[in-house]
Amino acid sequence: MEKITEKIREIAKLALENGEVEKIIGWNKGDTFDDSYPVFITDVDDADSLIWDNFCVNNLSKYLIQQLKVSKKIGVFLKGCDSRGFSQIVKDNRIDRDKVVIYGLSCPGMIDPEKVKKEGLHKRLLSVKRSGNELIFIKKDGEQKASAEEFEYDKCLQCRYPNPVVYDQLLTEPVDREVKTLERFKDVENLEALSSEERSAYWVDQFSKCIRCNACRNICPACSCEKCVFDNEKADVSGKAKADSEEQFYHIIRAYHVAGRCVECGECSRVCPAGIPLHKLNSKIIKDINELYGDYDAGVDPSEEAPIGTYKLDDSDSFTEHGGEKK
Amino acid sequence: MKYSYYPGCTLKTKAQELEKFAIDSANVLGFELQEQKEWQCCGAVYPLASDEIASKLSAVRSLVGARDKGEKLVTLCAACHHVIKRVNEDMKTKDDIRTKVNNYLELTKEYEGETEVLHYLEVLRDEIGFDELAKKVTNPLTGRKIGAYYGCLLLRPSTTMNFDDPENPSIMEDFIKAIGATPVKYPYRTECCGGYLCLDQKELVTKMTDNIVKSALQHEAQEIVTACPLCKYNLERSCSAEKNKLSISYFTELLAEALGVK
Amino acid sequence: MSIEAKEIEGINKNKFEPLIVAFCCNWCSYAGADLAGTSRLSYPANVKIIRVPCSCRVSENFVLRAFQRGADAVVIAGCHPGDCHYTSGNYHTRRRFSILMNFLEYMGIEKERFTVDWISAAEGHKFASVMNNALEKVHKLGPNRKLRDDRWKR
Amino acid sequence: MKRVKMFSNNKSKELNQISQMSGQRIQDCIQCGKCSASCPASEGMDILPHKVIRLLQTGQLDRVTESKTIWSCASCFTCSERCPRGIDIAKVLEAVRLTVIRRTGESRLMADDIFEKIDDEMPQQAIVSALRKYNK
Amino acid sequence: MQRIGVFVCWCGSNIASTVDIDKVIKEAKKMPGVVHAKDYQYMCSEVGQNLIKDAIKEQKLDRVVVASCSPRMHEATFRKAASEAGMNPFLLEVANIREHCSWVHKSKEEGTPKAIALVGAAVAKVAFNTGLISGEIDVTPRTLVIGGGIAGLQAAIDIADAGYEVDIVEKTPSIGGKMSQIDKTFPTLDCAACILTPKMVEASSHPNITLYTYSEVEAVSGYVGNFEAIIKQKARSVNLEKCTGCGVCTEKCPSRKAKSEFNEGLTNRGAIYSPFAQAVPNVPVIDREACIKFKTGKCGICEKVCPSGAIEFFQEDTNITKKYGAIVVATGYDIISLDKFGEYQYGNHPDVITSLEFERLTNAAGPTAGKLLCPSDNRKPKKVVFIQCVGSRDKSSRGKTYCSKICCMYTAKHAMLLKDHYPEMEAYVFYIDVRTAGKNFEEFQRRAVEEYGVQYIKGTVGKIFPDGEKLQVHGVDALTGDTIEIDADMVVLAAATKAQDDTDILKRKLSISTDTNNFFTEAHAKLRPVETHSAGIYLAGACQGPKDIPETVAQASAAAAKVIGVISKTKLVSSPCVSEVDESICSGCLACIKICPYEAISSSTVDVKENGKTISKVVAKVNEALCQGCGGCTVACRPGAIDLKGFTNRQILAEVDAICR
Repeated sequence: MEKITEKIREIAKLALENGEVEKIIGWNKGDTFDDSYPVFITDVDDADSLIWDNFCVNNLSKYLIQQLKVSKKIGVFLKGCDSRGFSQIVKDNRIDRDKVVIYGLSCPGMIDPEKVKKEGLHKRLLSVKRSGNELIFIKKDGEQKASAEEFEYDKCLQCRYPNPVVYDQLLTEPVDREVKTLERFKDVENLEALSSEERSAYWVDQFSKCIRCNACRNICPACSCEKCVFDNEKADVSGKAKADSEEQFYHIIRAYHVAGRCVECGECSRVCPAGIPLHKLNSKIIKDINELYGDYDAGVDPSEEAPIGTYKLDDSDSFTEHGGEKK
Repeated sequence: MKYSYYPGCTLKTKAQELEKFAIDSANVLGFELQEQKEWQCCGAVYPLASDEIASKLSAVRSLVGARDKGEKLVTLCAACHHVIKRVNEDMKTKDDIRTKVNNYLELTKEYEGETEVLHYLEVLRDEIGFDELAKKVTNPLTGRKIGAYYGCLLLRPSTTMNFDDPENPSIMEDFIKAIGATPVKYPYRTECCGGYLCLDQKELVTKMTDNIVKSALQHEAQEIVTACPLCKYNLERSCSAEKNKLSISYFTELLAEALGVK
Repeated sequence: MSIEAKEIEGINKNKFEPLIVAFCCNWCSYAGADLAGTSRLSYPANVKIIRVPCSCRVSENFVLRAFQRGADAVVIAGCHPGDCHYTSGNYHTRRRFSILMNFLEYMGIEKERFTVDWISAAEGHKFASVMNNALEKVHKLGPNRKLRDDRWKR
Repeated sequence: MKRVKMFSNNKSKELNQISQMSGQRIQDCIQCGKCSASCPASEGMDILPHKVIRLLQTGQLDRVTESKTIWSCASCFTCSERCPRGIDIAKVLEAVRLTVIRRTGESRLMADDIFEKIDDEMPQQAIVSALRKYNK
Repeated sequence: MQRIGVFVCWCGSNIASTVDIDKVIKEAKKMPGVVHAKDYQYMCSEVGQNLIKDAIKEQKLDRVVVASCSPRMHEATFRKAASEAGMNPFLLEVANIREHCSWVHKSKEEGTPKAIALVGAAVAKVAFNTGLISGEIDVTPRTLVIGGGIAGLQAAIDIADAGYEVDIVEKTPSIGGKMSQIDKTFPTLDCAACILTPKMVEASSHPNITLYTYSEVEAVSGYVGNFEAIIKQKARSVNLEKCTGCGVCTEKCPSRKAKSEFNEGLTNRGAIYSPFAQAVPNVPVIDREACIKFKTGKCGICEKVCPSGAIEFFQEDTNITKKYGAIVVATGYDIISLDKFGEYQYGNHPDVITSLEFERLTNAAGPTAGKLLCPSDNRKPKKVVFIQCVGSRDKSSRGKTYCSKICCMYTAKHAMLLKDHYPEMEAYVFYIDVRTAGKNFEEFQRRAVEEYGVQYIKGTVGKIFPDGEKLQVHGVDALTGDTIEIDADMVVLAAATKAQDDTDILKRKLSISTDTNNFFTEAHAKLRPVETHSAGIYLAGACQGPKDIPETVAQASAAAAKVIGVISKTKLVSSPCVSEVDESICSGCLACIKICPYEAISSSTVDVKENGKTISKVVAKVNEALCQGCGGCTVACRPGAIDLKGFTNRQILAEVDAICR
């Protein structure tokens, strides 16, 4: 990854120097081992601060919407999942593809600091290096090796698109990792197996934790409205009282609004300060869409019709018995 | 090609030639009829009332047998074919019957009408092909004018049996052509012979069969073929009368003759 | 009157008075409801109808709001697929609410509380029976508490 | 001829059974007579099939159960095949037959009468069928 | 705070008997914003309407709720009244307390609370109503008539006579339709040609009418007043202008295999042919499937013999695009295939024919020059059996469930004509019921029986047994209870009518709807019989359901009147209940465009101020003339930037809330 970091810096420099782009969106390293945060740089000298490491989980595509309002052309680094988010944003007509230069990064899987902490490895930890499927924890007092699998984000273990689906320049060798797609909807199936009482109890409990900080909404590449319906008084659903029904309303509608557009980046769950497993909402809808209207992966093939907003004359449905009358 | 084969009671007693010639011909034509182990009488008539389940079980057992061997089920006797085919349709389409039967039989794998039921004639038409058959004919019955008699059970109800056009069928005529003879189409070939009425409505049956035979004669048929033992019986009793002498035989007999195995 | 209706009458004697909010498209289902009226059919007063131009005008917000404010069941009725006055509206309804129905079930709201059906302007009888069935189901389930906004007294 | 008393279709239990057993909607019949015109066994009948349906429509079951017609039907399904109203008349007649023979001791054919009715050529099929149709 | 007035109608006892009006009034007065509540026996009456008008003026009401019958019944009435009182009509809402309340509930215990709830909902909604102004649309004063049969011709001529341009698009090479094949017409027995051909000539020579024969409607877009249609003119291979219609080519054409459509396949025709002698235009067409030149490259005799050099093998299909203000659909009917009716031996025996074939066989211009002969051996039949309801009133998979309507009458006509020309012939008619509703119809049918001695037999035919040159017809006389047998020479089948096979395609092109039998559906079975649900598209003739000629012509003229009502206006008023976009909220994702069935939404770029800077952004834009107000877009719009006037999110949520009180 160090080599890639070098590459990233050169490319950034070059692009800014020859004016190919006005601005670069990438990651910087913070003080702690796991702090790799997004930066916007316009100054060539800042390029040297850019990094690529095991904690660059943050999806940079969403920033383009705002930044492109003030910049003519932007260079951005995108992982596989990020790139799906990017194409979805383009499909939603929120940014102009031609104003963006995409530097693709094939992603070996990002490391979940929580898992590191759980193992107590974070104490006196300086940095984490990766070679293949092995992690090397470099601490003040020497090194420690471990298998990467155990520390990757759950979503990364499920990742089906480690390589960018769209890019202008790919900075890495494509990686291929075998994916346990069988597990893809395991969470959903477990919930489906419960009784409706149990399910509702589960969700009421989860949503009651919600503090309406809107982090899920802000990070989500599918949540790209100028003004969210929940901020639009005219829509008359902007209630934000600390009441279960309000939070349920918010999360149901949010999940429903990204139906057929969620790119499964799992950022919503990651950024939720209350730790609500929001991705389980989206997975359910994806599962149903696939079953009812055929498999569809948002943000992969721009030419493909999104399942919501289109229809077939002989669609099946989930309410009339015999699954819908054909006509 | 191997098929599960359901003979039925009559073919083991009064209609042995129907079966014998069928099996001999099959060997010539390169397919095998594997008689099912411990088959039971199909009941001869399809139980029309919705509340009769028990009388459908034997048919289902045969269907399951074929299913488990992964073979199509072939029949010869029109009555058996009718019963088994319709019961199979019930198992496919009638949820209540399907559940009841399955509950009763306690099969390892539930039966849902997967088996394909074929009449011997359908095998000749759809699996072998009449053109192929014609090639295999060593002793064509050239010049013989033969009237096919279809009867009821193979044709109706057409939605379930879908054996052929219920009003103007042609499968038997095509068969007759294939074995080198000249088919005679006569309008009564799909009219009922009276079936089981022969037990206590003999005179009615005679009236019905006379119409059929007369019509065949009028169109200059020299003989009649059929696929049903009961039809054959009824028609023969009418033909015993001097006025309408006409020989009645099973289609398999002619087949065997044409293939030179009679 | 239909047998179900009689039964429901019986049940109505005890206090639980369910509330059913029905969104009906103006061209088919609302007209179907009118026909149910003109042919003097009967369905319980618990059903309250809201008129929309097309079933595709019904937003998931409306459905959730109804549940929030104390509806025990919600019905959406539109023209039969292929007969939409606006040619394709109900096809969108079909997809949107197939998804939403499963999703609500996933949230723990019983499927029986949410009905989507096709009722033509000629199907007064169907309208009555759909409403009666919806009510029958609700009576089996009892009042809806899920999604319910407790601050809102009904 | 005797004047028949009509009463609004208060269906007797047996009539309900018949529509249940047959699964057919006799009220769909528009009396076109296709069944009677098609029936090859009509010569042996005292009441033509379409009249049988009509009598059932008006609830006069006894006249049907006492008729020769139900015993002359050979279940050839010609009527069922052609009925423009999609009524399976063969099933209706079967249901009537069953109502009769299921009444205790009203089997049309007793096992021991069979022998005088058969000859040695007669195929088993005929006997089994007859027993199925006439005997419970 | 608004000043809302509530008016509760008794509808005589219709509402009052199961709704406690006083209680409703009492409760209504308590509702937020309500300043006035009154009741009256018949609100829709003049007195009732005045009650509303006066109150609006005196009480200074700015919104009104009328609790009465269905809005589908009287919303328009009351809104008109409101506007006469100087209030914007869209500030009035109707609460349906009759169809949806008093008529479906049995007791005041049930009815009254529900009525109150419904009034409450209406009050809550109306509080958010805003005055709406209808827009205006230009009108193209030209009409497209699809189908050149009697229906299309009648409609076209009526419209043209009123002074407006009409284009007729006819699929076949000539106008005239089914009627041109018919010999005589019931109940007056005047010859079809004598009354049809003049109309055909009139249509072709009318200065306001343009004929597009051998053409089809390829695509239709737009909306009432402003349709745009693409018409595909199939290559005729003969130059319409040059051809004199001398007919030499059709005589000389060596290919004689193709069956004559006009003679129902009873005769053959050349590959180059004119459907019939009186065809309009009288210009032949080359059937390229049958033409030797097109199949082998050789021949070309027609080209050689044509004195005016009109043969043009090189012709290709051409598309014409034109604008129209209104459309009349007059595509007519067809008859079902009889393959599934084997027992009648149609197709097996040449002497079993359909009624339409019988028309040809008795037509002086037909294959037998009007002499009735058996197709099998041209002998004169002695006994002719007519069978009705072949596939009509048939619930089985073989036929159609409906009554074909015309068969009873034309069969009576056929039998009568037959007995009139050949008194010695025997005519039998098998019928299930004889249906002769219509002026002089019953008398006509009885004449066939009473004066001409046609044998009517209640019952039908089981099967026909071909028997040498005879046809043994086995039937039943349901009245005597006899099974009967007739040794007929000819059998005529009254095959069921059906909708045209391409109905579905046309339906999608026009976005109008069809019923379960694939006939086009009218907007209202009783009150709007010739309109469709799509404004500006009208129906005429059998494409809307089986019809005889008088009915067809009547409906055609009715459709014409409706059309004239539209195109005679220079401007049309469009419903103001359309979608509108709030550009400040719209993100320009344009999900709404995909939903809209009318292509009423497009994207546009606007400049907006965002934290100081002016930036240009893409937003959705609604064409109010195209928008039909279904509201699909409003749901597709996640932020709720697009809303539907008259049914806004606020209004509907307000109703929900009110109902849940």
